[in-house]
Formats: sequence, C-alpha cells, structure tokens
Amino acid sequence: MHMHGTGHHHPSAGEGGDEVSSWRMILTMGTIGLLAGLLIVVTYQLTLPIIEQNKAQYLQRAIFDVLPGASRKRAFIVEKDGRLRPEQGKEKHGYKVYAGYDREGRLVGIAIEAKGQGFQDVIQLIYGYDPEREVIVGMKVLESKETPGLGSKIETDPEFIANFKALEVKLKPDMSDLEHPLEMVKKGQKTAAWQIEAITGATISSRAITHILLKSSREILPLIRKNLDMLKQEAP
Amino acid sequence: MERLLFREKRTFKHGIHPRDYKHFTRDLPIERMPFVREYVLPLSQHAGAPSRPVVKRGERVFRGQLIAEPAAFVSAALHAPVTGVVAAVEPREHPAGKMVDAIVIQRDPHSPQTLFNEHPIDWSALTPSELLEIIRLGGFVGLGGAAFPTHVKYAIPEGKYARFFFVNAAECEPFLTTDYRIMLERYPHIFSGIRVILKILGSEKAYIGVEDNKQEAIALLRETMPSDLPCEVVPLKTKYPQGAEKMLIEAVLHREVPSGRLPIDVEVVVNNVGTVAAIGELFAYNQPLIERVVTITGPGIHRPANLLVPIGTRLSDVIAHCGGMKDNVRQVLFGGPMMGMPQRSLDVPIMKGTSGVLFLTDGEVVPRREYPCIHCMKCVDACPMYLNPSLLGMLARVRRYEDMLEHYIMDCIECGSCSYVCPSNIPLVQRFRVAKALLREKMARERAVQG
Amino acid sequence: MKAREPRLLLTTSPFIKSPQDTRFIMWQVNYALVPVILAGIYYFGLNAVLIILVSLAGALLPEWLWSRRQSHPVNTVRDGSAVITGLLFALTLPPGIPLWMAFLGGTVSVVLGKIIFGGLGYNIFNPALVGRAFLQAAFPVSMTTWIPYATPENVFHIRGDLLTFPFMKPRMDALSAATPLARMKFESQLTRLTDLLLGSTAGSLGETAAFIIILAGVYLGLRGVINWRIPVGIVATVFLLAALLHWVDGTRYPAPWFHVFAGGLMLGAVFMATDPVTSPITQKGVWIFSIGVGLLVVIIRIWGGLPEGVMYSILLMNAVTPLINKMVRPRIYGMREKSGR
Amino acid sequence: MKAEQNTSMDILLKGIWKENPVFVQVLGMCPVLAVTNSVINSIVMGFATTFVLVMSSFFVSLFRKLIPRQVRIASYIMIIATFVTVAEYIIQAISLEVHKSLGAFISLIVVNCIILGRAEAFASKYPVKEAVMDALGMGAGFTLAVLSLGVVRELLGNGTLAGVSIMGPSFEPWSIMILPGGAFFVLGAWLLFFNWLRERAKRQQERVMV
Amino acid sequence: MTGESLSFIFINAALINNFVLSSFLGICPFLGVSGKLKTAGPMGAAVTFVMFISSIFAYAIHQILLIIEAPYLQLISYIVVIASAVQLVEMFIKKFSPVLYRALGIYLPLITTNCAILGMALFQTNRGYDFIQSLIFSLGAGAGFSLALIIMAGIREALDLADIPGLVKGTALTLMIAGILSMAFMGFAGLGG
Repeated sequence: MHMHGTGHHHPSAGEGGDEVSSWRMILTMGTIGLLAGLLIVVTYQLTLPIIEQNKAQYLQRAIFDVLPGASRKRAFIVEKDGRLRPEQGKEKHGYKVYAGYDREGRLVGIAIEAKGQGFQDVIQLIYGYDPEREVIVGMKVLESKETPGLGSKIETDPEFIANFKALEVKLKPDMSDLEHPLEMVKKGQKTAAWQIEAITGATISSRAITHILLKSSREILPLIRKNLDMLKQEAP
Repeated sequence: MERLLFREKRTFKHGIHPRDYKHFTRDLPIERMPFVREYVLPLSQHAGAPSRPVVKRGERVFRGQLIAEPAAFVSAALHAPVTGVVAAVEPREHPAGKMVDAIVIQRDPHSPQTLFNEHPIDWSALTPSELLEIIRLGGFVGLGGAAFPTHVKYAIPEGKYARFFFVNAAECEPFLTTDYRIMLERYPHIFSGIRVILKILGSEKAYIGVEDNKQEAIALLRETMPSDLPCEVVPLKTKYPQGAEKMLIEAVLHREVPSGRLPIDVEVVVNNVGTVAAIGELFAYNQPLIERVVTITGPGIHRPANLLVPIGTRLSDVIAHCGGMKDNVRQVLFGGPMMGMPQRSLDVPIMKGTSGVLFLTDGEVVPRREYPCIHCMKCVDACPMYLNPSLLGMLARVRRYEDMLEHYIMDCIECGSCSYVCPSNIPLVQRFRVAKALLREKMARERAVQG
Repeated sequence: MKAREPRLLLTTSPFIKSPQDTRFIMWQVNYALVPVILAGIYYFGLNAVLIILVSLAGALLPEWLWSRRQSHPVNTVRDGSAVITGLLFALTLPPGIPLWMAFLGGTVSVVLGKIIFGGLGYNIFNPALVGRAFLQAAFPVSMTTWIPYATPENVFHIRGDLLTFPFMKPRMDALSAATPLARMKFESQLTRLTDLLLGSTAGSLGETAAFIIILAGVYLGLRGVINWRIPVGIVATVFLLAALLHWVDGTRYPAPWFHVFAGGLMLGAVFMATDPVTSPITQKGVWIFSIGVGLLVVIIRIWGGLPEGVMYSILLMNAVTPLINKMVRPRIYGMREKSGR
Repeated sequence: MKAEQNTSMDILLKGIWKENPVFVQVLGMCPVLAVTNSVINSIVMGFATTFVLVMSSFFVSLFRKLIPRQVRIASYIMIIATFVTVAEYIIQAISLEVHKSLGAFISLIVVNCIILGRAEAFASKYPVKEAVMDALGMGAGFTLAVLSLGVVRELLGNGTLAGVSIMGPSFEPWSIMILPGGAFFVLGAWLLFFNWLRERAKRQQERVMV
Repeated sequence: MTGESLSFIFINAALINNFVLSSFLGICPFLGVSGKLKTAGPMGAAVTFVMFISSIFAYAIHQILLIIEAPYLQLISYIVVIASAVQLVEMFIKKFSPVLYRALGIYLPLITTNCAILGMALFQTNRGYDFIQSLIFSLGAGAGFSLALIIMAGIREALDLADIPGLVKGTALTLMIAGILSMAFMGFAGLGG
C-alpha cells in the first residue's frame, strides 16, 4: 500500500503461492486451533472461580433482598412430577427455588424466580414467599427493558416496591388456586392485602408484575406447601 | 350497468375540466378573410418528410395549382393558395420556432382568384384507390393540429380492417370554435365527406363524437343526417382531452388502443371534422387543401373571429384584419391553450394544422413559482393515459430519463392535463416533451448502431 | 406591419392552469383547523393558547432559518405548510405539558420530520407525528399526564406544568384525568358518546371534539383539499373491526362507535393521514394505506400495551408508503388487450 | 499520503482521526449503537474491542508468513474469536453487572468488521510493530467514537456521566436517548457534525487555493 | 420454566424489539444493502434462511457443549457453524436454483460477518429457548431483519428523487430514518401476550 521505506515488509500474499499443500493448511489451522484452545481454557480456568463467586454473590444478594432476615440459603430443584429435592453439587439443569434460613436455621421463606412478558420485553424477577404467614415478603426485578422513566419504575419506585412487603397469597384449602387472586388497583385505592397499587402512568408494567407474580404463585406455591417439611430442614 | 347509465354521456376516464372560454367566438359565423399581398408556404407543415417544390422563383402559379409534391409516402402535397408569382423559395420563420424552407407567393392583384380547375368530381364512379390518390394529391392532412397526412391514415395495413370511422368533433381545447362553426355551417360537406371516406375504407359505420357543450351542433347534425348514411352522432361529456384519438375511441367504443399501437389496431380510423368537411369540398369543387377555418380569439385581440384563411397567410395580416392586438398581449399561440405552440414572431404563416390563434394578456399569463411535488395525486387522477406524472416529473427533474421508460413515458400524449392541475406549478408535460425527445433520439441512435 | 410587438413569452403549453395551488391547499387546511383550535381553547383555556403559540414558534423558527439559508425558490413559511405542522403538532399534545417540551417538539417536527429530507414534498413521515413520537419517547410521563377539561372559572388559569423551567422536571402535581381510551383499557369504563362527540373528556388539545373534526373533514373533502378516501377508509376499517370484536364478545370489547370517536382517531384520520406528501399516490394505494392504518389502530388499541395507537399506525403506514407506491402502480392505458367489453 | 514520513505515530493517529473506523469508515456500527447508553458501557466496550484488535493484529502479523492464503480468513476468525472469548471471561470476572448490561455484544465483537478488516488490510501485510500501532490507533478511534455517543446519551438520557449526576436533580431526562431511537439519532448527529467539519475544511482549502 | 409463547417470541423479534431497529443487529448490511429494493428483498430472504439453518445447528451445538461441559467453546463453534451454514446454503442454492444463486451470490459471503446471525444464535442460547422456540425465534428475527431492510430500501429509493441537503446525505440520513422507524415500532410494545 503506502509503505515503500521498508522494503522487506511485503505482503505475504505471493510467498506461499497457490501451491500450498493441503497438509500445511491443516497443520496451520490445527496449530492455531490448538493454541487458541489452550489460551481459552487457561483463561476459563483462571477466571472461572471468580466468575462463579460473582454469580453466587449476585444470586445470594438477590435472595436475601427478597427474604429479609435470611442469612443462609439452600437451592432446591423442582422436579417435573412436582416434588422438590435439594440440589446436589452444582446442577446446570432444572428450575430452582431457594430456601432462606436465619441465623438460628429457621426457614425464613422461599425465593422464587419468575418471568413473563412486560411492556417492552420479558421481565425477570425474584420474589420471597413466607409460607408461615402466606405472604410475599419481597420482590426484586432482575432484568427488564421497560420504558425508562416510566415502566422502569418497577425497579426503582419505593412506593411500588413497598407493595411487596406483605402481599397476601393465601392458597385455598384444596390448593387449586389462591384464596384471593392478586389484583392491581390504582394508586391510593388499596383496600385489601392481596392488592397491588399501580405506578401512575405505568399501568402496563405494574400489571405485568402482577400477572407474573400471580401466575408463578399459582404454580409454585402449592408445590412448596406440599414439600414444606423438607424445606424447613436446614442444610446439613 | 355502467354502459347503461352512461349511454347518453359517454366519456373516457380521468381528464380535467378547464373553463371552455368559447364565448369569444362561438356565435360568430365563419368569415372569409380578404386576400393579402404575400403568402408564405413552408414546405414542412405536416408530419413526415417535407414536400418537394415543383415551381421555381419567378414562375406564375394559379390558385389551387400544385406547387410542391409529396417527397415520400408520409408527406403531403402543397398547392398555391392564390394566383400570383413565386417570389422566393427560401428559409422563412416557421411557427415551430426555426427557419424552414418555404415557397413565397406574391399575389397577382388583378387576378379574379378563381380556382385553377373547378369541376366537381363524381366520386361514386371512382374506385377506393383512385379516391385515395385524389386525396393524396389534394395535400390533405389532419386539420385538428397534428397535421398527419390523411392518405397515410387511410392506407390500411395488410390484415387490418377499419370497421369504424370516427369523425372527431370533440373540440375539447378551450377557446377554439373552428370545428363547431364548421358543423353548423358546412354540415352537408361533412356528410358527403363521410360517404367518400366510408367508401375508401370500406367501413361499416361512422361515428361523429361531439362534446355536449355544443348542443346546437349535435341537434343540427342529427336533424340533417341523411337517413341512408350509416352514421351516428355521439354526444360526449365535456372534458379535456376528449379530442385525443385514444380518448375518443375509449369514450365511444369503450375500447383501449393498446400501448404503442394505433387506432387501426382496434379497427378504427379517426379524422378531424374539419378534414372530413374539406374532403367533402374537394369532391364538390375540386378544391385541394388551400384554405382553412381558424379561430382568432382570446382576450388580447380586438375583434375575435372565425376566419376562413388561405394557407400561408401571415399572422401579422390576420391580426391587422382583426383590428390589431391589445397592448397588454403577452403570448400568442397557434392552437389552443392546452397544447398550442407559442409564437415569437408575427411573421409566421397560418399553416394547414393551425386550428386557432390565441392571444393571451397579462391577466392570463401569470408567472407561477414552482413548488416541490407534494404528491397530491391530482395529476395521477387527471392523466387520461393512467400514467404517474408525479413520479415521471421527479425522475425528469433529476434527469433519470432511462428510468422514465419503465414508467411508460412514451405513452404520454402530451395533453398537458397534469401541468394544468398541478398545484405546485411543476412544468410536467414540458419536461416530458424534453425527455421523450431525448429518448427518441437515443433510441434512433441505438437502432442506427445496430442496423 | 413589422412593428416589433411586445416581448412575447415563450413558455410551453399548457398556458392555462387550475387555480388551486399548493399554497391555497395548505392554507385551506389551516382554515379548517381553526374550529378545532377553538374547541381546544374552549376546553383547555389559556393552556391551549400558550401551547399552540409555543409549538408554532418551535416549528416556524427552524423552517424560517432553513428557507433563508437554502436560498430556496419557495418561502416555506408563508406557504402555510410549516404552520400546519406546528398547529397539528400542538393539537396532539396533552394540555398540561411544559411549554419547553412543546417548543422542543415543534422544532424536532420540522427538523427531523422535514428539513433533513429536503423540506416540503420530500418527507417520508408526517412531521407533526415525528415530533410527537419524539416527545412520547423522550418524556413519556409528561406525554401521558392529562388534565381535566376546563370549567368556566378556570379558563384563564394556567394549569398543569406549563411554566416548568426549560429542561427541568415538571412538578407533576396536576390533578390528572384519564383519557377515554385509557379508562377503557385499564378500568374497563366506557365514556358517553355525547362526551366523545362534543369533547368534554380528557385528552390531547385538539382530539377530544370528534364532531368538530368531522365537520372540518367534510369541508376539506368537499373542497377537494384532502382525499376523502383516507378518512373514510380508516374510520370504516376501525368501525368494522371493532364491530366484529364487539359482536364476538360484547363484554370485553366496547361498541364500535367508542373506538371511532375516542382518542385521536378522528384528528389523525382527517388531518394527519391525509397529508398528501406522506400518503400513496394512487387511489388503490390510498385504500391500502387507509385500511392499514385502521387495522394497526385496532391491533394496537386492543392487543397492544398502549391505550392509543393512531400516531404509531400512521407513522408505520407512512414508512411503507414508498413500498405501496412501488407495488400499486396505475394500470397504464392500453395495457390490457381489449377492455371494457 | 506521503509514504516516507509514515512513522508509527502517524499510523496510530490516523485511526483516531483521519480514518476513524466509526465516523469515517462507518464500520462496526452494531456495538456503537447498542451499548452506548452509558459511559461505563462505552468505555468497557471500547477497551474490549481495542484489546481484541491489538491482540489479534499482533498474532496475525506475527504469523503472517506462516498462514497460507487459502485459510487466512478462517485463521483470523479463529484468532479473533479466541481473544473475544478471553475478553468476555475477563469482563465477567471483573464485573458481572457490566457483563450483563453489555449482553451478547461482547461476543459479537467477533463479527465487528473493524477487526477482521484491520487483520486483512493491515496486520497481514505489515510487521508486528506497525500492526500493533495500527490496531491501537483504530481501537482508540473506536473507543473515542463509542465514548462520544455514550457521553451524549447518558448526559441527556439520564443527567449523569458514568453514574455521577451532572445536570442536577431537577433535570428532566430525555428517555429517548437511552432508547434505540436515540442511539440512531445521536450517531446520525455526530456523522452530520463530522460531515460539516469536513465540508468546512474543504471549503477553506479551496479558498486558500484560490 | 420459559413461559414465552411462540407468538410472543416471533412478534418480539420481528416487531417489538425488531432485530435491526431495536436490538441493533445486522446494522452493517442494513446500512449497506438497503439502497435498492431489488437487493434488499433477496438479502432479507437469504439472511432469514441462513438464520433458520444456523438456529438448528446452534441448538445442537449448545446441547453438545452442555454435555461435554465446555461452555468456553461456544463462540468459536458458533462462528464456525455459521460460516459452514453459509457455505452449505451457497452450495445448496447453487445446485437447486442457479437463478436464485446468481441473484444472491454476492450477498452470501457477506452474511458470514453479519452480526444478526451470530446475535440470533447467542440470544436463543442466552434466553434458554427450546428447539421449537429457537426455530420460531430465528424466523422472527429473519422477518424483522427483512422487514426493516425492505422498508428502508423503499424509503431510500423514494428519497433518491428528493432534494436532500448535502450535509445529511448518506449514512447520516439513513440513521435518522432508522431512528424514526425505531420510534414508530415502539407502537408495537405489549403485543402478542
């Protein structure tokens, strides 16, 4: 191109010519592949513990956020047949719920992840369920793309988050449904413990949260109640 | 259903409704213009090859004598409009704006100006081809404006059939009343002309299409129509450009002439009513095409008139005869306001195709500012050929002429309806003319290279 | 006879022209907007006056600067097209919006909606709606906070956040009201038909009085200034679809008249979608366009997250208008072998 | 261009200004639009891209005589993908939050045309020193570009810079700036600005010539 | 529990979070190939097709990587798979429709470096879609890409005839239009639930 001063720096284009044998190609690719693989594996091995720790911390923080008073957690896998079993080691598959225990080892509640369609995209959240009082004791949005300044208030608006400090999700005796399904009402019109006050102007996002919680609690809460005894046992 | 509903008021789709301005001259009978000193006869006043002169400077010619012969199949003969002397054969100003070879005849002031040969021709005794030759030598061209040699129109190609003959009396151009007056005053010649033409063409039936703003003409033609003539007068809704051949055929027959083809492809031959009357006169008086009716009109002339003028009369003489122009004249047109040709000089002669001379004043000629196209759709709704003038105009503006071909620019009949309606004052048809000329040139060049 | 006659003009045919020019058309639209503006002032008092004036200033300023700089052959300020943009934009605003947002939106309308495309005639999107969509995305809260319509006592009061200092947060202490569509969507409450027609509901400045907009539309349609097919196509589509849904489940879906008269449908159908620049050029295309707008309005209103979708529907159909123009070309005369027989 | 004075410094600088990959060459637009809703994201993206650019240029230049022509593109992609994976793990280890907000766009550095473009057009033809300088310049140019978007978008869209409040608490943020529409507008505006600069420079040059 | 319905996955990728206008994937071809409708249509079709194929492969690879527990090979293997998929498609088209091959020929190699494809593969993995969901997602993404491309091509062709100010001409204007389109697509938010 523009370089004349340094004569020997010619493009390597012509050198190999077109008569490169295929074994040389394979050898080159193989070598590069080998080196690349090596480099990746080394990085992976070096960073893995830190990343795992980061992830665990992040999850733990979220769980403790929605389960006030919890200081330890234990993961349970929800089996397809509706039974729960404690997680063994680190499992990649399966839907998990997390039981949180206080310092004395008593079950504070269960943190449950849920997601559903919001206004702009899927909303992911985690909420804490207190089986003793049959209320939701905390909710945290993990991921959302709601309208900034409007729908995004589901993550930040303290008045909205206060909805989830003691939200009633009592099951019917036959566990077929909630006694009083969660309901969204306008701001300042809350009259019952199972009602959620919407954010003014962000009705759609507020309603999305209500729907996600309702759907998830209908599905998961009966399972939790059935396996409550197991959940109450603290990890060994 | 549609045909039942519109039986009496047939028309084409789209088109525009300009004011007709025919009040200037509609009630004035045709008036013969007195002879003047000098006549200028351009050798090219018809579509096709210029005529070849057969007289020389200084030669004496008689009124009605052949002075130039057709130089090709698509060409026309030329006759002396007056008895006199050939003063010159030289380039003179032509209404199209350039200098063109013309035969100049100085009138013999003492001649009685009778016709060279005044015996009626018994057309019934002649064969169609003999009739056709008489018309060819009579120098006949379309008098509506395009001046296409008439004998060429009648030469039906092998395998085609002119089932219908159309007399075009729509006269949709505002201001013009030539055809209207001819219908009122010379209807017998129209009928005899139709008879001759039907014989030449072997057609089944003739139609006379007249716009319904000429009710008197419709009534008169219907009344006086010979009962044995297979001819029907068809009133048409007044709309521009009803007089375009393709529109007229669509209005009457509901047939569309295929793109790039001629009326004969839908079994039709169309002639202007003036041409038909002139053919009638040819056989009645043995008079070739040496004079025509011209509407002298517009707010810029002192005395509007429907004038019978010898071909070759100079515009300045006509103006003088009509009391002169008003001071505020800004534009002088040959033809109507929609498709006419502006004149730069008053020395130009009246030609065979000059249907009218229009004098426009400051009041009409308002310079208008061009706005960008706002896609208002008015031109699309006006275009009788269903083109998209808006798009074509934008392509022309950026000189993408090749792309205009894809949008059928060559089908444009240059009627000017789009320019008329355009609220943004875009000179659409003006640009299309340029584009078509350039494209035609280019295609000719390509053909030359290939051939 | 050689007396050189007055200099004759050598333009080409045609030499007569229809009297309707662009300027005439633009000002006709502006005149038709006057009753709509008056209705807005009647319902929202001084608020309406201020918002309209500020929006107009916001729209005219860049247009004026641009038409000066470009040494353009046409003065686009005086031809009325920028005035239409400014007025229409103002009429879509909630009556309590801070004035600085109205100014900003007016400017965005003209700059982003029109000037970058080369000005009048070349814009793809309706400029007023570009401005509104921008504000909607930028200030979603202010754009969805509605004040109730004025009572005779507070006509001269400035209500809402009008006087917020530029770039500052509005106080948002306006007593807010819900638009008929929002009440329908979130509370399943129907608004009375007479209120929708007369305009005694919450909503944008110029969208509440459906009746007056219809009258203006009829006027423009009769004068041939707008293409009547567009509003008719949109409203008919919305009506038919809404009627169908109402027939299927009358408890979930409101009666068709509600969808036709509530929200911005009338304003959009009569004044926005009819912008000739941004709608198709053939009659068939126009039908596709208007049915498309109607369909999208119903889809967004009923199945979408938003209570109202007229603005988005028109913008989306504006975007596909070039495609419609490409696909739906007029049939050229004589392109059919034998016709009409 | 004057070839003789082609020092490493020139190579470095041209990437930042004259041949800026984003504003001049209009390359690698996806990340420029996608991750510039905050200054932090922009910086991380800029650094990650520069890192991959430099490392891959280094190795491409180093092996330029060993890699047969036929498989060069495949080799480059492999080298690039390797360093992208490395960068991804490093970012993840440093901050999960940042990794999350950048999402798939870190992985997508692989298909950033700037990197493959430099490998093919420059690194494969020049020695290591020049190649690295070129990569650094291009990386800096890219970082500058994403940053210039990030600054505008975060400042207007949130009133902050790198999370620090600049406009004060009563500033009304323009949400559109952190929405996709804002990304297009701001990048469009920057390009407009550079067009204007170039045009002005050209006009001045013409005036000097006259 | 991935509760996303198939209709939502499709509408989300095609309209609500349109791949180009909202997710910013495939911007380069969007800017480059949207000048003419003639090329925009085939490009959209080609990308959609490659996306569909790549989606299947990416799903399979992801499952394999899960089994052999080598997540770090994801990126490399995806890019290799996409490059091969493009090759495969090229061969396939060449064999079965030479006409189409001639029409698409120049675009096919370009697709390899089209970030929309890799983005699609990464998104489907990150969001944990199952096989059917992945396929629908790839179709939605392809539809979204094609839609944006074709609309933009229509607009740009129309603007070829406009008096665009010199400063704005080119990429700047295309970006501004994309911004307006992106705002217009916001109207789809909340659909498909």
